[in-house]
Amino acid sequence: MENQAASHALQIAVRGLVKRYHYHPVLNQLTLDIEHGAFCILVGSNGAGKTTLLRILASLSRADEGRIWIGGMLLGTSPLLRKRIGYISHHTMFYQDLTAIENLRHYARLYALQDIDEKIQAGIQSTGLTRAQHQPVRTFSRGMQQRLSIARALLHDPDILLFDEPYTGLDQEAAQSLDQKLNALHQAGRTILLAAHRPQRLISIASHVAWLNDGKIIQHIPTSRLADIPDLYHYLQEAA
Amino acid sequence: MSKKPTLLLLFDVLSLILIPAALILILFFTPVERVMGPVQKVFYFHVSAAWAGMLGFIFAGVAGAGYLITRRQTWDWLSLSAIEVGLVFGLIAILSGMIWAQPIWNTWWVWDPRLTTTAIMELIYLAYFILRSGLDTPEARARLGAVYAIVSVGTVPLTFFSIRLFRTIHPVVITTGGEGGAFNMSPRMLLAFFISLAVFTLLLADLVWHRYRLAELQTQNKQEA
Amino acid sequence: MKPLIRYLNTIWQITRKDIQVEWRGRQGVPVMLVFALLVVFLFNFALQLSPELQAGLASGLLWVSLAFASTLGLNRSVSLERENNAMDGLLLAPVDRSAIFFGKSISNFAFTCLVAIILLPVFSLFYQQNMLSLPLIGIILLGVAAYTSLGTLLAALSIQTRTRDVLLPVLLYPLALPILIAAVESSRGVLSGQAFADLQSWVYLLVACVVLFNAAGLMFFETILEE
Amino acid sequence: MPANTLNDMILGFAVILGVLLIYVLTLVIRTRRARVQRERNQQNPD
Repeated sequence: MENQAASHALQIAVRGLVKRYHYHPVLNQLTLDIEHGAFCILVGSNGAGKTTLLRILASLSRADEGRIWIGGMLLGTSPLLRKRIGYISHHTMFYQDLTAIENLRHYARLYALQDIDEKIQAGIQSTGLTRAQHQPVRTFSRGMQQRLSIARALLHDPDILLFDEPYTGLDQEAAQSLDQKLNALHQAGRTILLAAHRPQRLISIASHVAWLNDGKIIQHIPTSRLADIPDLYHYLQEAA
Repeated sequence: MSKKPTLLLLFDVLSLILIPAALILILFFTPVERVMGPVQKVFYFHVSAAWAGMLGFIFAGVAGAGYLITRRQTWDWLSLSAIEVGLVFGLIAILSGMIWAQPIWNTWWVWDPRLTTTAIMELIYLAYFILRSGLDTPEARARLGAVYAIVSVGTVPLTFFSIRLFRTIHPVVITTGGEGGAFNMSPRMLLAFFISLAVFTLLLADLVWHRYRLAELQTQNKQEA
Repeated sequence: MKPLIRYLNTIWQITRKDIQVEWRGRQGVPVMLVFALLVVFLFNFALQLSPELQAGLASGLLWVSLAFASTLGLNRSVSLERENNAMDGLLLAPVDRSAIFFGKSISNFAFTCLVAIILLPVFSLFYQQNMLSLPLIGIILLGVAAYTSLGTLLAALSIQTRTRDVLLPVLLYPLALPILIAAVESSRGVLSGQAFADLQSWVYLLVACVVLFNAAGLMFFETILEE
Repeated sequence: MPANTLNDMILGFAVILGVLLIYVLTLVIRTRRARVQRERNQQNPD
């Protein structure tokens, strides 16, 4: 029960998480605490389980063992919990035949939002897709689709953001704009967990780094203390 | 793999003794049916095999539910084993039914709805193995296999009801009337019938158990490899 | 918003999105329709149907062509959600996942019914009997509802395999047998002018199928979709 | 007078027992193969 008491103060609390593929644990007794308003970068090599962890937190995938509290509520108890989560993955989740506006409207309706049109316009403008908004997503480049995904994930103003490699496909300009957006979200008190293969550019704006290796979080420290952990420091240097 | 349990050994020995015993009982101590002649004696094993197959499929559905509730792979092994053995018994029921139909109805295959749906049941459970072979992880095989086993067993009553409604030339065995190939069973016939049922049920349990141990062994091999 | 209203709203949003995609791309219903007509023609020649036989076989042909055509729609419906992992977007919605099943099931139902509506006058023309009767339409609605709910469930299963959409017919047709028997028999009865009392068992069987397969979707859809 | 269907009866039981026997054989073979594999795994565990 002390677990539960502790978890109320945290935004994300993960205890003893296990997920197996082919009987082999990808996540092995993983434990992770993320405080309110933290901006945590999840680092680790390919296949370390970053995507699996984020998918389980977004309740897209089911854990074999362990418990997860989101904002003090046990994950899996209520579908309403998903309202608090914004999620971006490698896949854009868009319907190719629908326009950008129609796709966003569909997602806004699934979240049963109010003032849908204003929110969609705000999202479209902030990602610079105004000119293409009435074109089918099929005609979008990978980078444009990725920008639209970011707008989609933020549409319902979630307070927990789970971003899986959000820089994929973005050009320099769009990447910088994403940096600014992440910074603004962090300043506004949102909790961010972002998986990045090459996290270098984010270290200056993030508050924490969590290192996922062998199915466990082996280091989880504030970015200010990075220099104290030579292993992690070297790892980040090499990854860059 | 764990050592062979004594109970399983007992099942093996009992099956080996009881199958010949039931066969002797059927061949020499049951009366010859007065219209159909000796071929009617196939009926005891035919119905028993159909019964065992059905029991296996029902059990597979229950084990599937067990898997979805507990998520322990032992339930998946049970479900898989019961379906495989159930398929074998279903095949026996169909083949022996055809052999019985040949002299009585003068044709190997009749589109009798009950025969047809037994064949359909075989197809349903063959598809179970195709489904499993198309899935990549053992976890997905167990989870989707369990759902499919439960849904399949749920449709069985509907299939049977639809057959009842269809006019059937298949004999309705347990009746007192004598319409369309049905016959009345004497006490000795009944005794042989129920003993056959019991023997085949035991054989089902025995084979499922062996198949289960094979699944366990194969999984351990894969885990180590 | 009340939970039930939110649930129903989600179902409607998913159905509406499917209809919108179909309207934009028109990649489902026209293909289904042409395929259904092809099945009718092929069977007619393959079975060398004489005019007397044709009348009796009309209901069987109607259901076979509908069942085949519907399979195409079911595959298309699920592969649509696979592209770009759009299904994840639905799974993220803050509502019980069985709503996704009902949403997809209803759009599949609507598309197959649309095909049936166009097929009925064509059948009436080909087989010289009026098939636009209310009882027959009622039976079609029931039969298609049962078939597409089972089909949606199994399509979600088969799409996760390596063989993908090839597997769906193998899973669906044997399990759909009671639906097809009941639908064909009751349609035949209606077309030959039998009283409802003679057909009610078949109709009740169809109702039972609708209830059972929707209950299965309600119970298992989330389990099927989770990884 | 019962029909003379003795041969059909013999065929029937032969098929029933034959299918059972074949299945049992496949079980035995598969189990034996798995055991050999297991022993091989245990001899060089890597």
